[in-house]
Amino acid sequence: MKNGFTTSFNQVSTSYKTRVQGIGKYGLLAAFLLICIALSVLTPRFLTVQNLMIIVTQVSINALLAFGVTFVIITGGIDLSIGSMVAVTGVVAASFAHPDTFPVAVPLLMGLLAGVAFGAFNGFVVTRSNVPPFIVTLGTMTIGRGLALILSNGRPVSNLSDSFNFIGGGKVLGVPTLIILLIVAFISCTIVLRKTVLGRYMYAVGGNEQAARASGIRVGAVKMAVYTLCGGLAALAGILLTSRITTGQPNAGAGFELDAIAAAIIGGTSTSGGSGTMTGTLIGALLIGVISNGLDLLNVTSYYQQVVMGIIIIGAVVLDSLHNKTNA
Amino acid sequence: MKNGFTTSFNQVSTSYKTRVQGIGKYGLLAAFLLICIALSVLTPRFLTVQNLMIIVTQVSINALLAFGVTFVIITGGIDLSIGSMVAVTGVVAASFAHPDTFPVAVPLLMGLLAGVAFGAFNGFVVTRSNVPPFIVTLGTMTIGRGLALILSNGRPVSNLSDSFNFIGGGKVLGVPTLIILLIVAFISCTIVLRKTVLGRYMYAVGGNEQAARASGIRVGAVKMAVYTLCGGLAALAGILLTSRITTGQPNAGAGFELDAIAAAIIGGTSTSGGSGTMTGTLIGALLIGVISNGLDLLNVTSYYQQVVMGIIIIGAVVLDSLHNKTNA
Amino acid sequence: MTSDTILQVRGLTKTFSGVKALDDVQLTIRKGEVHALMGENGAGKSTLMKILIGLLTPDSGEILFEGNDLTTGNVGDVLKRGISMIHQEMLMIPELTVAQNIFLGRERSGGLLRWLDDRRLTEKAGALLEQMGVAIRPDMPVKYLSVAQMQMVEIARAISNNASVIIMDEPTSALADAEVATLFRIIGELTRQGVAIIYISHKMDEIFTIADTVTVLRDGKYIATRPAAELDIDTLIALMVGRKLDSLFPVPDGVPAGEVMLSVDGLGRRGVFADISFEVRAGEVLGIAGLMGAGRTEIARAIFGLDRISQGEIRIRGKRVVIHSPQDAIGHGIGYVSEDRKGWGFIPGMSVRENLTLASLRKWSSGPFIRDKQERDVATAMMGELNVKATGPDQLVTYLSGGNQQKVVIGNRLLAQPAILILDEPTRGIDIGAKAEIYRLIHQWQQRGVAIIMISSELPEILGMSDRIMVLAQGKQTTMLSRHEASQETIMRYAMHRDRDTGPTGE
Amino acid sequence: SEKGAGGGSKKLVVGVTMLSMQNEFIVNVHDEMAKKAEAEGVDLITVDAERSPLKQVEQVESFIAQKVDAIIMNPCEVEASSPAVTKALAAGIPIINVNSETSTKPSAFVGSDDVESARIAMKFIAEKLGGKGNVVMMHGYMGQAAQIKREQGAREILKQYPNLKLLAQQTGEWDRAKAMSLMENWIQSYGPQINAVFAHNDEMGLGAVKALEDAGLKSKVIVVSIDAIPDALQAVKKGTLDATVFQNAEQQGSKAIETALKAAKRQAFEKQTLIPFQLVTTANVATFLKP
Ligand SMILES: Nc1ncnc2c1ncn2[C@@H]1O[C@H](COP(=O)(O)OP(=O)(O)OP(=O)(O)O)[C@@H](O)[C@H]1O
Ligand SMILES: Nc1ncnc2c1ncn2[C@@H]1O[C@H](COP(=O)(O)OP(=O)(O)OP(=O)(O)O)[C@@H](O)[C@H]1O
Ligand SMILES: [Mg+2]
Ligand SMILES: [Mg+2]
Repeated sequence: MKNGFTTSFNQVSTSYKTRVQGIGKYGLLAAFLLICIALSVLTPRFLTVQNLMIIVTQVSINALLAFGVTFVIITGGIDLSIGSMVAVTGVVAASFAHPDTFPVAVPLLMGLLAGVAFGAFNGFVVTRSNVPPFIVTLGTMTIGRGLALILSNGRPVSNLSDSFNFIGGGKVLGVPTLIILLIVAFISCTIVLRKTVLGRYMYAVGGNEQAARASGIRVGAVKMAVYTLCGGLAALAGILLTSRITTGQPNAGAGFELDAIAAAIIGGTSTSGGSGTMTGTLIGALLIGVISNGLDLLNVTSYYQQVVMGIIIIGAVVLDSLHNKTNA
Repeated sequence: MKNGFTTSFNQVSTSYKTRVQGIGKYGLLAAFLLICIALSVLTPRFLTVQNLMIIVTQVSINALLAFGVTFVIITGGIDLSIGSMVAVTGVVAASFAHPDTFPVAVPLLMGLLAGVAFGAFNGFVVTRSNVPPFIVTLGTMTIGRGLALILSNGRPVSNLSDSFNFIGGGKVLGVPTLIILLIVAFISCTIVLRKTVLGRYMYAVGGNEQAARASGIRVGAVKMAVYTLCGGLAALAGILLTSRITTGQPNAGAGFELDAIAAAIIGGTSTSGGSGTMTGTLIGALLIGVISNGLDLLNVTSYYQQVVMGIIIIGAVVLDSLHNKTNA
Repeated sequence: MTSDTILQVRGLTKTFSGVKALDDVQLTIRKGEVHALMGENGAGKSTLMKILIGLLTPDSGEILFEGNDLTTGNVGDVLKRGISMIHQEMLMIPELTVAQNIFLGRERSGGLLRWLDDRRLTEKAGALLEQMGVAIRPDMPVKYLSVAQMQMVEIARAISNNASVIIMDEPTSALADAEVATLFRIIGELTRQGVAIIYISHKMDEIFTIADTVTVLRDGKYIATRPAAELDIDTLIALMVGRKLDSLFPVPDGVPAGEVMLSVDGLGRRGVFADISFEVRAGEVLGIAGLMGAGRTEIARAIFGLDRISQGEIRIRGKRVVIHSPQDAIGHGIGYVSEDRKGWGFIPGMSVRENLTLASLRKWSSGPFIRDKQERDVATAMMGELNVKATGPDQLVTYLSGGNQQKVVIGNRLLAQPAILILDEPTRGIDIGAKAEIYRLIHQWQQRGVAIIMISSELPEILGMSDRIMVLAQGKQTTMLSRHEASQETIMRYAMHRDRDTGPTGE
Repeated sequence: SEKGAGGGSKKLVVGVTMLSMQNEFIVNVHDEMAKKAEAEGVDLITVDAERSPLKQVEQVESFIAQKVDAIIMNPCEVEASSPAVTKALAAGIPIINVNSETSTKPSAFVGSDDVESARIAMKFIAEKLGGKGNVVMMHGYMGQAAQIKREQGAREILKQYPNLKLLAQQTGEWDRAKAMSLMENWIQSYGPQINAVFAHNDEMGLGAVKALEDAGLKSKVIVVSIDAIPDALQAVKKGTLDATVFQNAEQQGSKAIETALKAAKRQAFEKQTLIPFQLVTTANVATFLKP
C-alpha cells in the first residue's frame, strides 16, 4: 500500500515547505527591505552607519518587549501589562541606582526581580482563575501603573549613578550597549523557543491546549513560565529605558504594549496561538522602527506621519500575505 | 485546510463559554450588585437617583463603543480603531455644527457617514486581505488619529450650535438624552444579535468559520457588516461625546478601545469568537463605570484608585468564573 | 483480582452539569487481551477512558492499575506509569510536525529547559512509521495531513510509549480496510508481548475479528462483560441497544432514477485527481470508493467550491456551472457533509437548534428577523426524525457525543433541502443503531428525488446503499460498477489498481 | 562646523521636537516658530515626541546624525529629556529648550516657569474666596513635568492660606470629557461644599465648567485653569470660566527661533528668555482675543 502515496507526498511536501519554514517569513523581509530601499533612494541620510545604529538602538526596547509578548501570544495568551511593568521596574531600579549607594548590580537585580515577580503574578492569576488573560493583564496594567506612581510618589526618580546610566546609554567598542543586549536577547529567546522543551511546549499549549494536556504537559507550568519570562524581559526593557533617559519615570511605557504586540503580529505570530517566531518579531519591530525613523528623516508633517505609518504597516503585511498566497 | 483544529481550540474555552446563553451572566451580575451594595454601605451618596443617572450618562459612550466591538469580537475579530473613530467622527460632526450654518441633522448625518465609511474600510481590508484584524485596525487607528488632527488642524473644533449640544447634553422629561439613546442602542443591538439572521450568522462565523461557510453563509459579508456596524456605533459615540463636551477634539477617544474591549470581555464575550451577549457587555461597562464613580465618591487617592480599580475588575471576573465553575 | 489483571475499575461515577455520564461503572482488564468497550453514542465510553488517562476526575469510584491506586488525575503521571491512549477527537498540535507530535511530552526526561534534538525525534518517528508500514513523512506539520493520516499518527504515538495498557477510542473511524489491517497486525504483535488493549469501535466486524472480551455500557451504566467467543452480533446489539435491531440497510425499492442532476466531465485538480467523469440522477445514490488518499474527499471539496479545479467542467441539470465558493454550490442546490465534522460540520458554541437551522435560516425568518417559534419547531422535529440524543434543542453541540454531533450536521444540510447531497463518510463514529437511522434517512431522501453522492471507506455501507459505485485509485477513476457487478473483491481490486501511465512509483 | 558659520549660501536647518502636537498650546508655539522660520528663510524639521521622553531623546539623536545646525526642544520631562541635551552639546550642536526646562542646562532657554502659572491661578482663587473655602484640584497625567510643577505652584499658595482647604484632587488626564465626569462625581460627593476648582489646563477647566453648569452650580463655584486657549478665552468672556493664565505662545515660538539662529551662526544670544505669564479675567480678556 505504500505505492499510492509517493506522488501526493511530494507535492504536499513542497507546498508546505514554502509556506511554513521558508519563504513565508521572507515575504515580510522582502516588504521590509523594499521600504529600506525606498528610504535610501528618498533620502541620503537613511543609509548611514550612524543612522542604522540609531534605528536599532531605538527599536531595542520595543523589540525586547515584543520578544516577551511573543512567548505569551504563542501559548494563546496576551500581556497588556508590559508597558506598566516597564514603569514599575524602571522606578524600582532607579530607586536603588543613586550614586554612591549600591553597586550597579543591585538596581539591576531589584528591577529584574520586580519584573519577574510581576510576570509571575500575571501567570498565577491566569492559570489559577478562569479569567481571560486579556482582563487579567488589563487589570495588572492598571495596578502596575498605580504602583509605579505610589513607589515614586508620582515624581521621576532621578540622579542616577553613571555606571547605571552606562547600561543603556554606553558604548562598547563603538557599539551601543543596547544593540549588544538586543542581539544577546534575540539569540537567547530564539534558542528557548526553538531548541528547548519549554519552547516546544509553548507551541503545544497555544496550538491545542487539550492536546497538550493529553500529552502530559503541565499546561499551567508552561503558562507560568511565559508570563514570568515576559515580565523578566519587560524588566530588562524598563531598566534599559530608565538608564537611557537617566530617570525612572512612573508614566514610562504607556502604550508600549500595543507597539510590542503589533511587532509580534506583524512578524507572523498568530493571535490565536500556536505559531510565531522570534525572527519574525524582530523584523516586525525593525519595520516599525524604520518607518518611524524614515518619516522623521523625510520631515513628513506630524499629522501625516500617522496616516502614512498606518498605511505602510497595513501595506507591508498585505504584501507579506499576498506573497504567501502566490507561493501556496 | 481540511482538518478541524480551529474548533478544538474553541473547545478549550468551553468552560468560559457555558456562560453564553445561560446562568453565567448572573455570576457577573451578582459581582456587580455586590459592588453596588458595598458602595451603598460605604457612602450614602452612591445610591441616589441623581448619582445613578450620572453613572449611566458617564458609561453611555463606553457602552456604545463596547456594543460595536462586541459584534466584531463575536465574529472572531477585533477593532482597535474605535477610539480614533470617535475623534474623526466628532471632528467631522463638529465642523458642520457651527451655529447658523446647517440644520442639526447635517452634522449628525455627516458624522455617522464618516464612521460608517471608516468601519466599512476596516471591514473591506479585513475581508479582502489576509492581514489579521488586529493589525488592520491598529493601522487604521493610527490613520484615523492622523486624519482627525489633519481635519481639525490639531485644534479643538468649538463654537457649536445649541441644538447640536442638546443631543448629548440635554434632557427629555428630566432624563438625560444620553441615557435614552443608550437604552435605544442597547435594545437595537440586542435585537440584531438575538433575533436576526445577521446576528445568528455572527455567532456562526466566530464559532467556526469553516462550518459557517459550509452552511452557505457569506462570511465576508457578515464581517463587512460587523465592522460597519461598529463604525456606526463609534460615530454615534463620537457625536455624543462631542455634543456633551461641546467641542470636537482631535485627541478624543484615545485609549477608549481598551475600555470598550474590556467591557465586552468582562461581560463574557470570548476573545476567540463565537460567544457574547449585549447584556453582558452592558453589565461590563456599568461595572467599570460604577467602580470609577465609587472611587471618586470615596475620594480614594489617585494612585491608589488605579490599583483598586485593577483589583476589583479582576476580582469581579474571578467571582463570575467561580460561579460558573460550580454551575458547570 | 487475579494475577493477570492489570487494570481494574470499580464503582466509577461521573456527572456533567447534573447529567450522569457514568453511573457505578466497573471494568477489569487482563494482560495481553483485547478488551472491547461497546455502547451506543453517548453511552459514556470516552468519558470512562478520559478518566482512566487522567484527563477527567471521577466523582467517585476507584481505579487500580497494577495493584496501585491510579486516581491521580494527572495525565503525565498516568502516561509515565504505562497507559497510553488514542483519542477519538485526535488531539494534535497543528503547527508541529508528525515526529514532534508523536513524542510530545516525552522529548526527554528532565526539566523544561532541556535541549531538544529534533533530528533524533524525526529519525525515531520515521523508523516507527516505517515499521508500522505507514508512508507519512515525519517532518510534515500535521495540519497538512488528511484525517486518516492523522489517525495513523495517533496510533503511532500511542504505541511508541511502551505502554502496558493502550486505550484505542475509535482508532479506525477514519481508516479504510487496508489501514485497519495494519492496525490489527500491530495489535496482534502488542498483545503477544502482553500489552492489554482497550478497544472502542462502532464497526461490529472489527470487534468480532480482534476482541477477546467485550464489556457493554448503556446510558452510563455497566451492562455486562462477556468473552467475545460467546457473543454473536445480535446478542451484542441487544445488550447495547436494549432491544433487537431490524436490518441495517433499507431494501432497495427499484424506483427508477430521474433526470441527471449533476454531471462532471474530465474534472481535475493538479496533482490531486484527474479525468473524473460521472453523473448522478435524481433519486440515485452514487457511491465513491477508494483507499485512503485516493482523492475522494478532494473531488467532493472541488465540486462544493472549497478547492479550485484545474480542468474539466461541472453541469447541473445539464447546464454548465462555475463554482467558486460554497455559496455558489449551495445556490445550485448542492449540500455537503464533510468527513471532518469538527472542522467543517458544526458550530461548537451553538445549540443543537441553532446548528440544525443554520444552513436554512432564511426559510425560517421574515426579512431580517428569525421566526423563533417556527425555528424551534423545525429543529425539534428534525431532532425527532434523526433521533438526536440531547437534553433538548438548546443543549450546546459540543456536549453531544460524536454520533449525535454527526446527526446534527446531517440535519443541518437536510433542512436546506438540497437537490444534490454529497456525503463524505457520513457514518464516521456513529453507532450501529444510528447508522441504520441514517441509512433509512438517506433512503428516504433518495425516494424524494435527491441525487446523492456517498463517499465511504466502509465497503458494506457502499455496497448496501449505492446504485452505482465509482472506484478511485491514486486520483484516477478506475471503474464505474453497477449494484449487481459490485462486490468487496471487485472494489478492492480496482481500488488497488495501478495505472500504467503514471509509471512506477515508490522507492 | 563649516556650513553654519557666517550663514553662508546654504540654508540653515533647525531640528524641532515638540512635546505633543495634539496639544493646542504646543501647536500654537510651533506655528509661531514655523512662521518665524519662513520669514528668516530657515528650514525646520519638526517631529512630535508624543509625550514620550524616550522618543524625544531618539529624535534628538536623529537630528545629531542629520547634522542639523541647531535643535529646539520642547521637553517632555525635566530629567528624562536631559540626555538629549547632553548628547546635542557633546556633538557641538546648540540646543534651545522652549516652554519648559530640563535638569541639564541647554545652550539657551526660552519660556516661562510652569510653577509660576499655577501660583498665579491659585492666588486668584484665594483672593476671590477671601482666603477661605474649599478647593478641588484636577491634575494632568500624573508624573508628567507640567502636572508636577503646576501641583507644586498650587500647593505653595495653599500653604500661605491655611483656611483654604484642598477638598479633593484627582487626575483628569488633561482631557475635557474625563474632567467633566470627574466633576460630576465630585458634585455628587461634595455638592455645595466646593467653592473653587483649579484645573491644570483649560481643557479640564472647561469640562468642569460644563459639569457645573449642568448641575446649576456654576454661579457658586469659581473655576480657574491654565493655557488661555481660544475656547477658554471665549469662556472667560462669557463669564463661565473665571480666569485662565496666558502663556505667550507667539513670543515663545519666535524667540526660540531667533535664539536658535543666533546660536547656529555663532552669534551672541540670550541664555535665558523668560516670558511672563498673564492672568486673564473678564476685565482684560478683550486684549487677548484675536479678532
Ligand atoms: N464536557 C461535557 N459536558 C457535558 N456533558 C458531556 C461532556 N462530555 C461528555 N458529555 C456527555 O456525557 C455523555 C457520554 O459521552 P461520551 O463522549 O463518553 O460518549 P461515548 O460513549 O464516547 O459516545 P461516542 O460513541 O459517540 O463517542 C454524553 O451524553 C455526552 O453528551
Ligand atoms: N490542504 C491540503 N494540502 C496539501 N495536501 C492535501 C491537502 N488536503 C489533502 N491533501 C492530500 O491529498 C491527498 C488526497 O486526500 P483525500 O482526503 O482527498 O483522500 P480520500 O480519498 O478522501 O481519502 P481519505 O479521506 O480516506 O483520507 C492526501 O494524500 C492528502 O494528504
Ligand atoms: Mg466517544
Ligand atoms: Mg476522504
